[in-house]
Amino acid sequence: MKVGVVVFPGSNCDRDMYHVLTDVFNLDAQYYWHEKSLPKNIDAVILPGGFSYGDRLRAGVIAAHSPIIKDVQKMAKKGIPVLGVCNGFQILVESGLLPGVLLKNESLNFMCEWTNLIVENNKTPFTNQFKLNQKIPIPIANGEGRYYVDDKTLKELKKKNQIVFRYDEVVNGSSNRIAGVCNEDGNVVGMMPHPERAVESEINPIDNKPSSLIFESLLSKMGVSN
Amino acid sequence: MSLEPQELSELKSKIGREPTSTELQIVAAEWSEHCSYKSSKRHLKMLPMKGPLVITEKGYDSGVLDVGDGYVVTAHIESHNHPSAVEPYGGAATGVGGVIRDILSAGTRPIAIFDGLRFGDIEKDQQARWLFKNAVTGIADYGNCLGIPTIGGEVEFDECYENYALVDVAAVGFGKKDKLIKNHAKKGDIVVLMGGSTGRDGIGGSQFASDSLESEDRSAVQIPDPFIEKLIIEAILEARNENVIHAMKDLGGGGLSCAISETADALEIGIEMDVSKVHTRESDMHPDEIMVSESQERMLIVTSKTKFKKLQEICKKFRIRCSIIGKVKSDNQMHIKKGKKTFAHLPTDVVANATLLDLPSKKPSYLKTIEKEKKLKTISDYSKTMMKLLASPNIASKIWVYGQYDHEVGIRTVVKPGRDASVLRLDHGKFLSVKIDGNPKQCYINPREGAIGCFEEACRNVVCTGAKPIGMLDHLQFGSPKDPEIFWTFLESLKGLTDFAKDFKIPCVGGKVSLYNETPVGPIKPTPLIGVIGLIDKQPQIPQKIIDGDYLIIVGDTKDELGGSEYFEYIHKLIGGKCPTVNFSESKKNMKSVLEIIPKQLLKSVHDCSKGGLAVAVSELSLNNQIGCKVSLDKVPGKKLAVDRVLFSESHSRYLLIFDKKNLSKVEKILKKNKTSYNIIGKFGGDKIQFVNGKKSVIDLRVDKAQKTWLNSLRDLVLHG
Amino acid sequence: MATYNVHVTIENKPGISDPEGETILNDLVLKGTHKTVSKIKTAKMLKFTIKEKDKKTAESKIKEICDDLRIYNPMVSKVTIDVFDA
Amino acid sequence: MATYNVHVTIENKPGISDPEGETILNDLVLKGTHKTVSKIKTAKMLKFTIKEKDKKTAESKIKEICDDLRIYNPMVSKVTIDVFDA
Ligand SMILES: Nc1ncnc2c1ncn2[C@@H]1O[C@H](COP(=O)(O)OP(=O)(O)O)[C@@H](O)[C@H]1O
Ligand SMILES: [Mg+2]
Repeated sequence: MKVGVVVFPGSNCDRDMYHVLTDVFNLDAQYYWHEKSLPKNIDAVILPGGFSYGDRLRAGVIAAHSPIIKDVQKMAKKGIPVLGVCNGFQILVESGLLPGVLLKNESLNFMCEWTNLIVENNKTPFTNQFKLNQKIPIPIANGEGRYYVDDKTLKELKKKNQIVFRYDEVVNGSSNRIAGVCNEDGNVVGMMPHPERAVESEINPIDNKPSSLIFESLLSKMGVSN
Repeated sequence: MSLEPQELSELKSKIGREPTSTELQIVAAEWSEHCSYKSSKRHLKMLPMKGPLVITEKGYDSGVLDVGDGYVVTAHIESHNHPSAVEPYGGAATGVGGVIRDILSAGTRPIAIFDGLRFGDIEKDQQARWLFKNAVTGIADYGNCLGIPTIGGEVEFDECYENYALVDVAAVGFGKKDKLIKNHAKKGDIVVLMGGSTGRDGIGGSQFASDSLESEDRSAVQIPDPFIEKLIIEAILEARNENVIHAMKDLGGGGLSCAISETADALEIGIEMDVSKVHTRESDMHPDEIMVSESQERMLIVTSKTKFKKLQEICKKFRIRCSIIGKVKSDNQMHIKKGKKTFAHLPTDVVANATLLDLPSKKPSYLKTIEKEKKLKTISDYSKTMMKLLASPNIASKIWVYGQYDHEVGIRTVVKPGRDASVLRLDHGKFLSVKIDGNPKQCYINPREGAIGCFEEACRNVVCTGAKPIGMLDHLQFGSPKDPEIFWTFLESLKGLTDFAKDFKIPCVGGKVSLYNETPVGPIKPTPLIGVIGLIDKQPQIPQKIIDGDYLIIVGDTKDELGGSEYFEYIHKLIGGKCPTVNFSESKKNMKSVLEIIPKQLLKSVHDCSKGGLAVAVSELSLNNQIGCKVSLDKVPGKKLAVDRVLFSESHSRYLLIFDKKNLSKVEKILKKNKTSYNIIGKFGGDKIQFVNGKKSVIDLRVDKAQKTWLNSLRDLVLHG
Repeated sequence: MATYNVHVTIENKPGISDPEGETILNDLVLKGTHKTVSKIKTAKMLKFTIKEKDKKTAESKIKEICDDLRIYNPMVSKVTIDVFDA
Repeated sequence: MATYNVHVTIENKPGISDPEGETILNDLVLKGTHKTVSKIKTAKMLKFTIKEKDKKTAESKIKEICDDLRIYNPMVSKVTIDVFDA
């Protein structure tokens, strides 16, 4: 199956994501520069982390106007799985593909640390291999990672099962400890933590299996066995 | 910016005429201490620079080490002290940018950043707190945006840096040997400037770095733009892959003046350049300003006319500007024009090679008495002392600092910051271990032994991860070299480093000298900073969880060496005493034993003793693992000493080995075989950190309480004063 | 056509917390001797230079840019636009 | 005693580059259809609420706070202070 990794000026986790997709999960991954268009036959799209346009104005907002986003929007509508990680999540939010907004962390600092996620929705293409409430040890690395929605939207998110991941503990002050959400259809998922940094035991000091399920979920959704 | 009178007459006699104003600016920039190393160069030659793994190539700004299987590692170190002292955010950030471009110049991808930070007493001094906080944010914002992990460093506070800051940044790169840029150029090649626009910011910067802060030119502030730098990195690496770069140099101190003259001199060519082709930020810039501007995020590239098209395409993709500013000639001259008009026309060897000085040196008089110890006040409760030390800014956990740095990006970081050296995995199955260390408190008391100690400490940290040291970077930071006493301390440090490097066969692969580090109240303490690069062939020593019943062995003797220790300086406010010295043969023996045990996978953790001595080193293990320990001070090898000396002496060459009891005989076998001095000094378990002397309790602390203090005190100090 | 300076101030809507302002107030200002300050709010400003036929067009144009390009996120922030002759 | 709103605008001094403003201009605004904008400069604003006996005292007090607490670095930034009745 073909996975597109979208690269914006300033993306910096694109190569990490590509490595994980190809070397760890044997997927056919391909980079797509933000000015290019996505091919019709693509099976999944990933927006990796980084600092697109240097996080200027607001993280993700300038990249959200990139030409390729129109294609991502089309793919999303067609039900193709789309994952945004960290800056990728911020871009999805700023381009209206996902609800909410990501604000500066409560500490006002960039935070790089390991934390635990809780799986709240195991129906998405990136979480179907998890048990509900399963824990994932995973690192975060962001300055604007505090997910915010107003109370009304939060109720909606809960009702429509759009909260995908929550932090096990208070990390950055995000609403309802939300770390990742999906769209109403469930095929577009955004998350602040970095799964690509946690799937190899060599660099994961805790346990690399839970994070790996994020990619294995995608494989299973596509009917590929790894 | 100006030349000294004798330099001016020298220039005149060399070129046989009056220099133009542009020529004066160019030569003043290039002959500044910062660019020419005129005070230090003659002496730096003593350092061993060659070794079986060292690859030398003309015109490299970074050291290159062959790590096998067709791969190379590059490394470099830089400081940005003067700018950081007045604009800590921008100064620290642009410091990162500069050293990264040095790594890039060789054609390798930067894969890690290290930062060594020094400020005044943040407990008392609000200015020091402001400098510290903003320097850390500057490094974080720049490195994080680039997506290069900052994986190690150190932070130290000392009154000698009052109203000042030392911000040192080291970087490591990785690449294929056959993709290294082999700097070369031939007549007809073109000279291209790529990256950000040239503006007035930073004018006079390198001169500024060589002047003391009082007389500084306060307009020399550089605004960091990490986004452009990131695009430059990707563009250059793509251009490298397309083989369109003949030679390359980053623009650092001295701007175009230095980059043009040094490139031409190194490649033995001439360069004719037109300032009107430089893309400038403001339209009314004078040629002199263009030549000496230190605007950041710019690279100079030599390529051929035919390859330029491809380079241009790549730059366009990454939305960065590139302009042809000149051409390569064969006359060994730098010829600076604006349109048809000549502004400077000088032989490159004259510009690039300032006359080296041979400055006088004299042993400082303070050293005569400094090793004499004053009587210490008696301490009744060592638990309290210990808590005080754990909360002290120099010993408290630096998590507030490295927690703001993305140390995971690039997915190479195997051993993360917070331990000893950090470890990166490389693409061919090997691992790289790096640490930087300095110790001005000890270097002040004994410039030679102190410098050797920094070198050994960096080696020790790397050895703790199972790596063999393969290269060293040195950064020599001192006050004004015109003061013979300061210059003497510089020479002593350098000689010490040279002796150690030769004896241990660790080549120096790069370095930097930063002089004129003077604060309003005087020179800084001698502050050499040493980076050591280690290589691990198979498996690094990754810290494993220490559990109940694990054994603790100390390798190496504890001596009566408390001069410059945190115990003397922080607890007793005493500057003086005997500086720890490294016994070379003992040091080698201990390294050898540790490096022999680690690959056998017998150990859970290895940690060295450094700041705060044995007491702090053991506590760090307890706090990192949230488990208690009980240590018998009477078992510690070495001559019999008073308990406080055993606890807090900062003797070198000491390692703590932690392992499951069942491995004891195997561990001991190797230690005995190598005739290493060691002893089993304790066990882990329980929820208290306990030091006993015979039956007598000396220290008794609750782990949870101590951990809270150790982890949070630095943050609390920065945020809440 | 005339040139105008247009200042766009982006700040949090009422009810959305401003940790930065609070931190400056509590950790810097109130720690010192400046007890008469009761509140600090942070905002971001963009100063546009724009050429339009009149002040009103300049303002409406900038308003359009702010909305179209999401210069501010309407979920949490609001903008104020002030036009000045250059 | 009266309450004042004091706006402190912090921006880079003239001649010092403003990479954020440039990126917003070139990569966002000019990429769209809004070609009449020729420049964008970013600034940061702090809005203080302060109680002082008069406008002048409020202004000088805020100036003092900004300098003392190093709210901005005079080497790179300049501040503008505007006082309004609350
Ligand atoms: N400025 C910094 N940046 C990044 N990491 C740091 C910094 N300061 C300290 N660290 C990390 O914290 C740990 C402890 O540092 P230090 O006390 O200097 O170690 P050691 O005593 O082993 O030399 C190391 O892993 C080091 O890399
Ligand atoms: Mg250590």
